[in-house]
Amino acid sequence: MNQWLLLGVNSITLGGLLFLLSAGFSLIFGLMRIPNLTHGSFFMLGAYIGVSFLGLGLGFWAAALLAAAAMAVIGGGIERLLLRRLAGQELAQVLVTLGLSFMIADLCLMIWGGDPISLDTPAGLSGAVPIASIVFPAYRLAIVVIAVVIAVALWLMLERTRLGAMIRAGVDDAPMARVVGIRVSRLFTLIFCLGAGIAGFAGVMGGPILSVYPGLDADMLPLALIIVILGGTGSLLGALLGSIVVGFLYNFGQVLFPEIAYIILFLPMLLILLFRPQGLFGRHAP
Amino acid sequence: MIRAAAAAVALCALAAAPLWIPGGYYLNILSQILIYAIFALGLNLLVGYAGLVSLGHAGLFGVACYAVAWLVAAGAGQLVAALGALAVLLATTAAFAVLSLRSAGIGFLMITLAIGQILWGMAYRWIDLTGGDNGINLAARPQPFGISLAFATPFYYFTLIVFLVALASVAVFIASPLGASLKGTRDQPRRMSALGYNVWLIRFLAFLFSGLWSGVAGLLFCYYNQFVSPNVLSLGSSAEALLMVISGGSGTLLGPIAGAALVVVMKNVASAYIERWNFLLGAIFVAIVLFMPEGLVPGSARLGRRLWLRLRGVPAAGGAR
Amino acid sequence: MARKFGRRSFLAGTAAAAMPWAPAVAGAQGVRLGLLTVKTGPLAQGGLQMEQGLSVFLKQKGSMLAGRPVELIVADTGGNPAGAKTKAQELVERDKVDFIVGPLAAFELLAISAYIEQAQVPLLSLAAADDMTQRKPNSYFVRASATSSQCDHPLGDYAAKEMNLKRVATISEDFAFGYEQAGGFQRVFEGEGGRIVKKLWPPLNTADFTPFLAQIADVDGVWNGFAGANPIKFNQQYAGLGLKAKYPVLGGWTAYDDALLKSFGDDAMGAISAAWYSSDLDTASNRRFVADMVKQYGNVPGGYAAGTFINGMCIEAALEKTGGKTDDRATLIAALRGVSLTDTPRGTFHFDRFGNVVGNVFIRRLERKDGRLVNTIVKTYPNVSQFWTFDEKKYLAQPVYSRDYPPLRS
Amino acid sequence: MSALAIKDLGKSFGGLRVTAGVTLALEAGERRLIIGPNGAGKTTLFNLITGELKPDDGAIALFGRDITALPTRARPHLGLARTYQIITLFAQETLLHNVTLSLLGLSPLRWSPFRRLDRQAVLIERARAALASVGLEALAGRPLAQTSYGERRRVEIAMALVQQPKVLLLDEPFAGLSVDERKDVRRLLASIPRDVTMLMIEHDMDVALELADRITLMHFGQIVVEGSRAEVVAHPRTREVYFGS
Repeated sequence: MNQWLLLGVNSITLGGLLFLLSAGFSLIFGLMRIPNLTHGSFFMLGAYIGVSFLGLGLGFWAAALLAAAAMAVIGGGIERLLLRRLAGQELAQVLVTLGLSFMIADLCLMIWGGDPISLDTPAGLSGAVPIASIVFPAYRLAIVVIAVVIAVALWLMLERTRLGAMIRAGVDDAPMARVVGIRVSRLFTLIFCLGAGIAGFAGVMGGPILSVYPGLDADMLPLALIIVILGGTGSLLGALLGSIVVGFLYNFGQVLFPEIAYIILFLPMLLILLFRPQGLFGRHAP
Repeated sequence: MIRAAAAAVALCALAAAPLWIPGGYYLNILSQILIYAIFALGLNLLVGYAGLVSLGHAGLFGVACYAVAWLVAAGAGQLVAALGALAVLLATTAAFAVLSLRSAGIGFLMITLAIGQILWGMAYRWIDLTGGDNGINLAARPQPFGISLAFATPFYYFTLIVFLVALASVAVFIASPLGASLKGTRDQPRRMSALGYNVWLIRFLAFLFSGLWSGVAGLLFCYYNQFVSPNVLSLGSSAEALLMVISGGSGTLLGPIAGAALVVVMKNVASAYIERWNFLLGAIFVAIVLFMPEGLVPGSARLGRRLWLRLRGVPAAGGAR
Repeated sequence: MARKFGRRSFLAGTAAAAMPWAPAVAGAQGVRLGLLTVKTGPLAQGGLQMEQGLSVFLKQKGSMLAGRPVELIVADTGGNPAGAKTKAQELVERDKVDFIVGPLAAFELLAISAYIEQAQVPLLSLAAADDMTQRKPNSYFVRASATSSQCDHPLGDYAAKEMNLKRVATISEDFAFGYEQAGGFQRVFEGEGGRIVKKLWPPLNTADFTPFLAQIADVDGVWNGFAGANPIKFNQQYAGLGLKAKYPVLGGWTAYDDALLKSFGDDAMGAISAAWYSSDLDTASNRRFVADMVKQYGNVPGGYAAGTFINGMCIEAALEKTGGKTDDRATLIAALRGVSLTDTPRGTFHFDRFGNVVGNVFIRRLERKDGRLVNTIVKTYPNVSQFWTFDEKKYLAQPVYSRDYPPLRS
Repeated sequence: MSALAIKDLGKSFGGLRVTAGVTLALEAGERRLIIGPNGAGKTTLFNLITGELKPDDGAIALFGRDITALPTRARPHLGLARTYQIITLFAQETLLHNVTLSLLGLSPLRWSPFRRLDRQAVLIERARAALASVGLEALAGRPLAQTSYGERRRVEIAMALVQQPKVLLLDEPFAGLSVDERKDVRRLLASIPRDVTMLMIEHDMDVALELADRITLMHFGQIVVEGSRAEVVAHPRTREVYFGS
């Protein structure tokens, strides 16, 4: 009984972390139609930058926010200098995003070395919280809260602000948005900053659970892809629900079907692609 | 004329490689380039000519690799093993194609990625068949017509012959009516249906052809390394092949070959001198996108033409249109 | 930079770059040493330490072994089998090395095994694949570290006899290194009356171990065989779920390697591990080795650095036996396998007839001393063979440890 | 037997009915003009006839054969060809290659992976002749991307004609053309053999009416009026549709 309760709670908390990972990916993919294969690298680089800020004596939250800011700047720079020229050129986008991920991976190895680095759980959240018959790490529960806060903030921004209206218009029909005078190119840069920033923030938030190590990028990127495929592209709600579905699939799948542990996420992803290409919650096929 | 001459020179240089490349080590590197070039030629049929970007082709490369190693280990003769591996490969490719051709564009890419990852997972977990991460050893290379391929030079010639057959077959295909149809389905799939073409079947045939050469490359790779492990099916391997095609110039005959040479040389030769070769390789990819987004081969041709015109005193702009 | 021994001198490098096919010219009577390691990608952590360990050794020797100058050539395999094969060929055919140290991973070793046998170059690897010195031996292979299961046999003994554990769950990555470690632990532990109640196998790229940890209940202890960066993640998550307070945790050498200590927080405190090397060991050569590693790289060495350091010692000892000669490969490998050393960073050891080490295995407890984490040796099993106390013939007649062998008793 | 017979054809997108109960019959050799305001469902009707859209209900028959369930690709082989209002050609290829592709679509040769396309003299000559018939022979070797809009319209028509269709669907063949270009295209359409059945969507009544035998007026996905030019113009519903009174 405890086992199932623990798995259930963990499904939701893992979903929270995965939402932080995939929200930016989904926004970028939805608005710009760019499969950003650098997203895992953004997550890892953010985490490493957070490590350096922590090393300077900053607190956990300050380090996380500064890492997010740094990643936003880096992401914006990448969009301005590289991706800007490649609108509609899928192959060139694949080449440049993969090339960048090679560079970032090797750069991290150069700067931070190969040893895994663990981030300490922030003060005040290092304990455990009793939930019915189990205890659960407070920090993981806090991640759910943060994910919800970010989801709500993003939702408000998308639904209630002028900027959000412009973004939605851009997602639905970029050429039309241009015609009605929305500066889509500035919007793209902004979305890329936002997406990279959230990914960097997620990297730091994941630190106390996943630690930071070379190869973290490659472990994370497929998860972001799976979430966006399962949830449906370009919608925030899709990313959120997709994350929670992946959380549940992952937790219960590993226990119930240990024989297919290696493909526990890719098999559902394939089935969705084949039979419901718009994703579980999406309206349009990618 | 110039093209024919250049092709003749390249062919002579390749045929005489054991004479001008001293030492088996560099000849082996050249064999590896040719093996990856066959792989990239196969992948390019889909990526470049069908407009279908696959991130799962290492799965096909790997299936052929495993099939031949497994069959030889199970006691089959080399010829039977090779033919059996090709049969397994084509069956796998057909299934792969039927599933992934339900979609195009990003959907196709994601389906191929998922299937590739599933094949990779199977290589790790279906230990009875694959040996898990310990892999399978291939006891010996084949001996076609009694000629041993154990050493670098005969193996190189064997690979070169297969490479030339692959190159010729792709060249013939691209110039054929079916090749033209394939390019049509890449540019205007709906229009092609309205013109009377069976778009799905054309893509399916191209997928089989693409899978065939990817798998043949896998066979050669298995003969070369005499070892196969799940690494060959990894997402990284699929991405690497795709990078070869795109960096060299997708949709061109020679592009994938140049891309294969770039990646193999960076990984195996440059890495002996440059500690941060991985960073450099990434930087080269980014630079290619910046300076010749169409890829190395067409990009160099364009720059070369411009340079030629400038040398002859023709203003660069006048030469273009 | 301390790395200067790690690579060829800048001049040699550029000369070779200008004429890449020119086989690098050997120094007067230089011994050429090739290091197959991983410097890019996820495995670089251990790979960089391998280079550090060998560099420290050569620096201590002034790059002279048995009166001959030594040239070290480092090759980066990229951490994949095909890369290992190509780089092995580079070292053998282009650089004409006399010895190869490395590679790191079992799948790299298995990919080059047949080639090494054919090229007849002595290979000193840290890769642990059991069968390389058991059912599929290679006559040019020497392993001074340990097989996968070699440390876990005594750990099983210790868990049953000294910790009095009865019911243990095992968790390790779902691949051969995990199976072989877990198999070794299970066999000895169950032979001494313990019982493995659950075997958990998270896939290699598992981000969150919680679904696996959730299945652990009703045990006395948990054994883990993680490697690379996973031990950090595992111990964080294990402690986070409150399991650490309930069930003591044990692990193989890679799970609590000394080089990881700086990455662990308090989460791992109290862990019992079995290792063939421990920086805590008090021998003259180890004190000097640890001091040099800390001085030059700021790192307390773990198994990867110690492994290549000890490999260097073996090479030196072999060269001294052959009078510095390397031409006769049969004599050379015989000399290498005949090496028996007393003062090494891992203490006394010699090789068995398969070229695998017979030496100490240390049982350590992870503790905090003077503010930093250390593995304190609590018991030493001397002269541990890869066959433990089993009869070699009977041992080899059984299959290699795998996911399902030994089976879980029901 | 009608050349093209459409019965009770219906199509909805979501809740929006774009075609409802459309029934239409074209006799062999008939030239029919379809008119109607934007959004009347004219192009949707074409897409249903070619199979690019699947109808929700109703049936389509070509020379008495029910083709409702037939895939798009099979219909050209039965003698159905069309042009597009929004030009969808092969921009990187030459004009000759564009027309050759159209011709190849009906030839078994299209499955050959061995022969060289550029050596299929018969095929290429026919394509060249088709280009000549629309007055573009001189531009045969030019990439399509380097031609004018009017030239592309004519390539569209050449591609349809080269398939020697029995039923030809023309979707606004005069759209966006200059006065001179209109004349050329009109002459071109007038020269199509009389046995070819033609269904044409066109807003430019002046040019279109000369070509058409009968006119069908569509509005909100339904056929409102059908008859001769005079009948349709005189019909009160026509005024209603166009003038809203």
